[in-house]
Amino acid sequence: MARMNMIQAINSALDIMMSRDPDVLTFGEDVGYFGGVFRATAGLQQKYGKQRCFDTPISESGILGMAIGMGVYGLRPVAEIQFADYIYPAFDQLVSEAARLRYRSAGEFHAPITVRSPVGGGIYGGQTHSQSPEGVFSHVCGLKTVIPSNPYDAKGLLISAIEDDDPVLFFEPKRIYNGPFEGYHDRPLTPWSKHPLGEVPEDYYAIPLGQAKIVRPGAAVTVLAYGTMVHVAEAAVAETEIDAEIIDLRSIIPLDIDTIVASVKKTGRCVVIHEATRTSGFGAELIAEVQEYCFYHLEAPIERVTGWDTPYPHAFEWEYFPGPKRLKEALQRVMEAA
Amino acid sequence: MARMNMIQAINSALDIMMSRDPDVLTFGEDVGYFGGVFRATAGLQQKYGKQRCFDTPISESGILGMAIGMGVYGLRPVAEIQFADYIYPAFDQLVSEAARLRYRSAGEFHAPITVRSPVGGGIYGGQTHSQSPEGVFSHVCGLKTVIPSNPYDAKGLLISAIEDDDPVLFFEPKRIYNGPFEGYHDRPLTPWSKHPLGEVPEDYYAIPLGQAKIVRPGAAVTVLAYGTMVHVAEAAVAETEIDAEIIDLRSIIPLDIDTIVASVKKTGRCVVIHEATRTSGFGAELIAEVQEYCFYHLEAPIERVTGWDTPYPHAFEWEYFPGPKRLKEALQRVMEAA
Amino acid sequence: MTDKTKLKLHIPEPPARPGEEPDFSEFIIVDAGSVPRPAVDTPDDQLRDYPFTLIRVLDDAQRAVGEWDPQLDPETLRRGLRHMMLTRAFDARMLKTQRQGKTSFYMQCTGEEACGVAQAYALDDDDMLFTSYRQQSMLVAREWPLVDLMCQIFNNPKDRTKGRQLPVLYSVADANFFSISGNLCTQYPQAVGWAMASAYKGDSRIAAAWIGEGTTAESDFHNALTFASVYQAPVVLNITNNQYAISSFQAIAGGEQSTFAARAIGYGIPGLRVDGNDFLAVYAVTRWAAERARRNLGPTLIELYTYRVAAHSTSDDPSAYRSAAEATSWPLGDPIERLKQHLMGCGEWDEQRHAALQEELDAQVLADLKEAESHGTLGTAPCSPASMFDDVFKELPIHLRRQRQQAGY
Amino acid sequence: MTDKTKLKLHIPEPPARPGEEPDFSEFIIVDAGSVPRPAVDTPDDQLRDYPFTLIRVLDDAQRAVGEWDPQLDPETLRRGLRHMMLTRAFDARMLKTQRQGKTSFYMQCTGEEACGVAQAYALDDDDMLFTSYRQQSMLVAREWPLVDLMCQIFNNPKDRTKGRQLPVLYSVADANFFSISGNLCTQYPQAVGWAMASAYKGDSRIAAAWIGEGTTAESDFHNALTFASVYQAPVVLNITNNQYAISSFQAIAGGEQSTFAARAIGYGIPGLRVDGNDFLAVYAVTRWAAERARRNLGPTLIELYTYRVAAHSTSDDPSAYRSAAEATSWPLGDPIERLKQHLMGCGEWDEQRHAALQEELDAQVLADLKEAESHGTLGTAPCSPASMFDDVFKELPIHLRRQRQQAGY
Ligand SMILES: Cc1ncc(C[n+]2csc(CCOP(=O)(O)OP(=O)(O)O)c2C)c(N)n1
Ligand SMILES: Cc1ncc(C[n+]2csc(CCOP(=O)(O)OP(=O)(O)O)c2C)c(N)n1
Ligand SMILES: [Mg+2]
Ligand SMILES: [Mg+2]
Repeated sequence: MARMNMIQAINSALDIMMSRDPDVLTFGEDVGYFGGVFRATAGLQQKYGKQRCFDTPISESGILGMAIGMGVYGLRPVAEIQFADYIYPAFDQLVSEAARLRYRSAGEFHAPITVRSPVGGGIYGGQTHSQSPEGVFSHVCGLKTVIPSNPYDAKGLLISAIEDDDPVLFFEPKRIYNGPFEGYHDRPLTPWSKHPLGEVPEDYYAIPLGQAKIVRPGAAVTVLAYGTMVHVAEAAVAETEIDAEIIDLRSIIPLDIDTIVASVKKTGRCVVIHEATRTSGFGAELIAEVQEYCFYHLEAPIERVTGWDTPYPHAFEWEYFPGPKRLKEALQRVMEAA
Repeated sequence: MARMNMIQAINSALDIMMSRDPDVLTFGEDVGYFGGVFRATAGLQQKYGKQRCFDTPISESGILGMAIGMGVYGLRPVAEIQFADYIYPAFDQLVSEAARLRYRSAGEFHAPITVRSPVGGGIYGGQTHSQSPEGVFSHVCGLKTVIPSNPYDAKGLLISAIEDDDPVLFFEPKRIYNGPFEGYHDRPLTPWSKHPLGEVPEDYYAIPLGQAKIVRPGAAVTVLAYGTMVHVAEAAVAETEIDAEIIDLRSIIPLDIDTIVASVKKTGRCVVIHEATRTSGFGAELIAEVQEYCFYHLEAPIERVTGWDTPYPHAFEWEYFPGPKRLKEALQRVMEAA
Repeated sequence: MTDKTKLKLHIPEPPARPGEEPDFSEFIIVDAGSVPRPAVDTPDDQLRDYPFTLIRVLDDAQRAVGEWDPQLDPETLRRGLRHMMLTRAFDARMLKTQRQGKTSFYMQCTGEEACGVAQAYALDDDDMLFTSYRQQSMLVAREWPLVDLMCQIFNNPKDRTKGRQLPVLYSVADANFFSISGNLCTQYPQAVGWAMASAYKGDSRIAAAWIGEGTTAESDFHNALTFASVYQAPVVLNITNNQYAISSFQAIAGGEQSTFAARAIGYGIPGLRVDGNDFLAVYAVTRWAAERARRNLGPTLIELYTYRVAAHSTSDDPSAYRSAAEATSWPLGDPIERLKQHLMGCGEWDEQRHAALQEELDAQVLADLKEAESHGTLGTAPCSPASMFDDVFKELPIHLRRQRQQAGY
Repeated sequence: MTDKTKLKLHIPEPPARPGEEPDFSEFIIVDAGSVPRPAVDTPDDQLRDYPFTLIRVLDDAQRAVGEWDPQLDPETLRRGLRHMMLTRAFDARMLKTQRQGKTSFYMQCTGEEACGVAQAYALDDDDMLFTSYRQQSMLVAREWPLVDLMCQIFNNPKDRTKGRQLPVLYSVADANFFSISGNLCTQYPQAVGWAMASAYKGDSRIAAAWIGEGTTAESDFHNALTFASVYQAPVVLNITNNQYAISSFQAIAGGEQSTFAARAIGYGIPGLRVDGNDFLAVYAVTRWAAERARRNLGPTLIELYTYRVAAHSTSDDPSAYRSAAEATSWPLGDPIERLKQHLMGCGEWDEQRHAALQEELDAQVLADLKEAESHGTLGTAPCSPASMFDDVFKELPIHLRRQRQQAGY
């Protein structure tokens, strides 16, 4: 076992997949010689050559158009979009092409691409380096979306994403690259090296997509979270007396609905938390499903704790960020409800 | 009063606004001399000159980039995207620019653009002429989204959209351009000329954005619908004994939440219907809000009747389309629920 | 401070509208045979004039002249004539079936048959084609069964796209013919990616892609050229300039200020402009570009100058926006007629054989149609909707399984 | 069937990496004064060589030579020198405040000061500027108060963007300076739209837009050029080629196979390539393009060839990807030094005055900084978050009003 932070775990997943399969390539803006602005591809060009890990022009739609073509040929490209805020220029290639190709050709063609991109705020990135666009993609049939919350999962899930024959979006919460950020920006960050989930096998292992993980079992209320918010939820719950069950969704499409439903049927209460803007965020879908499947078990309205419906404001990111305080208030409300 | 179908009503709104305000322009692919593939701009170039109604290159992102620049200058451009399925190449200009400009410049600049685009299926358009992408845009703060269900509303809402100082998406359900389609493709369509809402004043009038309309008052269950689905809902309810209240949302952002909540508190039951794919569609947001505000009034889980989570398949559009049959089944289930 | 002129907005206008005389006076016809054929390894900076001329082989008397004459044997030319005529017969027949309500939609390529057929010949059968909806002639040239295409058009149980696609949006992996997208231009950068993958693998297959001149305005056009240039991808990028998008004439796409082939210059890519109704010239130019790609000399952009004789699609009526007499007054003629005249001039063809061939092809199409119709037409016997939930993902996830159950399958 | 060569994938490589000797041998230096100045109404097809040369006015001895010499009076040149030096002093100081933690982020434009200042002079004050994040020198040239910019950088209560924007993403409507986007290239087609609106209204104001060479790969570059060409918009489109994106050198954007100015040719737009470190040449070329736009002769694309001396931003460390000695070995020198030498050569400037000016400017920046800091720096005294919900829409809709209440404002 090695100690890895999330970047190292991602790098290790790429390294292993590139060494196992010559058809795995990785590319993106500043990804080659430099190794990526977050260093996720550091050393890979040196190790595998510039044809397997290379820089691309600054054209997100070109990057994904090229990746799809490579996937059609038979390669397994892993593209990096430097920040998820810059995935929008590539929206058409993702939605109209990657997501539809297998369907429209009735299985004759498909594009097994993986798109890695850092999401989320809390790093003083301002409104164009902080967004969490997963909700938008969850509405697009044909795309899978994965959001890991720790190095161990990141590696195992990324390996599964690369091996997956469908297009997979792999969103990396950049705030937890270095440690499990709990939402207190004024406290020192525990590095992953001091956290059990920073223990990552150096070898190959895969974590199947579509399996949520109960990170804290509990009986009183179910908290549905993914990415950074898993740690916020753990911190918030630890600061209360509430016996909450925290579920880390890990992938939102496919969604592990059975684990969610079983939990809420047990607890009778549910709070959803995500960093993305509130309206039509993935929390809405979770609530729609939970109330449908668990209606008769629910003791209180399901609450959403989310980013506000504004861009992510640079100076006020801690007013924006849905931290432990807001989650605790929601938990309190939900517990007090009739 | 004149008799107008929806295209004529839209054309009339454009005509009136162009005659009232020289800063109103309209453009898009085939919009100029030809008058648009659905004829919504027919006659406007001839009447107002080719500088006020013109053809554009086939570049949806270029069209909206240009429109935003014109809006910044001080014009009120109305851009047509030929089919909403082709709005994705322009996604970045809408999300990163139109929606953010006022906020990021703290009000120094804004782009009062209107983007008209036909949505929805049922015209044998296949998967790239049938989509309903409103859900995706509802997650983007800074954009307003309007979806009219009849000629009278279409004209009054489009006039408001053009007068609005925020960017507005105006999605036109193309299946009801000619008449109030109720979901029975094998029955003759009643033309708008035989429908009271096909009576449209020739003069200026505006319908404020953000005001839903109760199209059928009822006490037993609330049906939330917009666009084509309003007519499907009316047909479905008429075929049952259920005293449903049908609400036509008319705009989804801003949402008339108070009207919705008042209705569900009264009926205690709710069904949401939309043509878009199910997962993370706008129905999810409606359910999330309704269960939060009306939890203690709800007698049954809120149901969603939607398009399936697949592309819109050409040969099976009537298997895909959420017609009266599926809505009636849902109403039945909701009424029978404890 | 400068002198301040009142600015004015320029909106391009076509030379003629309905009711007016067709006017092609702006179009400069370059003499056949007058443009030299450079070696395929000529650096792009020596080719910067090519986008502004027009490569032609067949002269006004339909004789093959000049360096670009590919010197194809008569057998191949007769085959080309057959495939062009078959395409046209197929188009005519399918248009009829649409009018009869047997399908919802159809798109002809009338006038553009030389582009597809000659290009298919100039490429190898295992080269990958990323076409638009108007290259059915390439499938004809690759001798893909018309019955199969018809079944797609009818969405019947033998439809390879399982009823999911709009008619004519074929997908024929077995013919190395990529699934056609309803979204314009998206396949252009994909073809570049495919070509890069082929190069990465040390393969020898190249890619080729097609769009219309109207589509050059899409973002993906620029993406494709940028990536093709940076990575010197072995790809042939084609623009069929049939002078119209739907109702918009080519100036609306940028054809007033420059040529579409000229877009290549800025990327350091050779841009060739060819008479698209000249079978021999199209073949020669495509062959040149393909050879360049195969020899690791990088991509080429080809503008095929032609004229869209028919409507854009069955949903379109061109009499609303263009002069009805335009098609017949287009100075570069009809590609089938021109190849026919050429072959006759060489003593390799005659009116009798031509009439017989026409009859044979019409009969073939009719027979194929019978067979295809026997499997059903749109609405009468569609393939089963049970498969409607398949292929969204490789495996059916739980939420789709539940939706399928709800739908009753 | 063709001879089948094994294909191979080309990946561009820079001439030198860290630890290697800087190598600019591929860069062809055109003699100052050698490129003729065409009349502004010259048709674009007579200008197709311009993208492949380099317009220079200052020769190796920093004398102004040739037809492009704009013959600016010494007063203007001294003002130019002042504004360039002020920009650099401002940059140096703000970099320091970032290192001190008073702001989160900063971006310098070291080496590129001539581009911004000379271009600002060549345009009129009411022309609309759509810049990237690296044109702070234009605000300096338009004499916008530095204190105002600093307050934005500190997100303090006087920040015009109300704490919402990343530092340096200014918005200064009063200076006709458009809100800078964090998304690359989006402002390019917007500038075209603005220019079209100005033309539509019969106004006399033109628009100008800036991107870096890396950003030319974005879709919106193509959109802007297409629309500018089709509608002949009165706009000056600029590419600052500072040879680097973040770590990627210009070949990754397409600079290996062609020049960035050459992209213009395919759109029928004149493309000029200018020594970006030559204040006089930048002024002259911009003036030419602006005049063209003003006289309804259409858009121009300008490539300003320069070198990014500093890091991309405070988040970047260029020693990881390029040779440390590159900046000093860049053959076209430093724009401030060159204008200084030029003025001295004309007898209009001397070392003493230069030193005095430097001192004055440093003092001014420091005084401005004091004032700005007195209003607060990032984190110490931000403007109130109560306004956080404003300006998403013109009026606060009900759902945002409720969210604001929930947030406690
Ligand atoms: C992204 C996108 N925008 C718009 C359309 C609608 N559309 C279909 S074909 C067409 C015209 C294309 O013209 P051109 O590229 O010249 O091709 P041609 O039909 O002449 O072969 C348009 C606008 C589309 N299919 N996709
Ligand atoms: C759409 C988008 N993609 C990526 C980025 C990240 N990014 C910011 S600056 C930059 C490099 C830009 O290089 P260039 O255009 O040469 O401008 P320069 O910084 O050299 O002035 C990148 C990749 C972004 N801001 N927006
Ligand atoms: Mg065309
Ligand atoms: Mg640069």
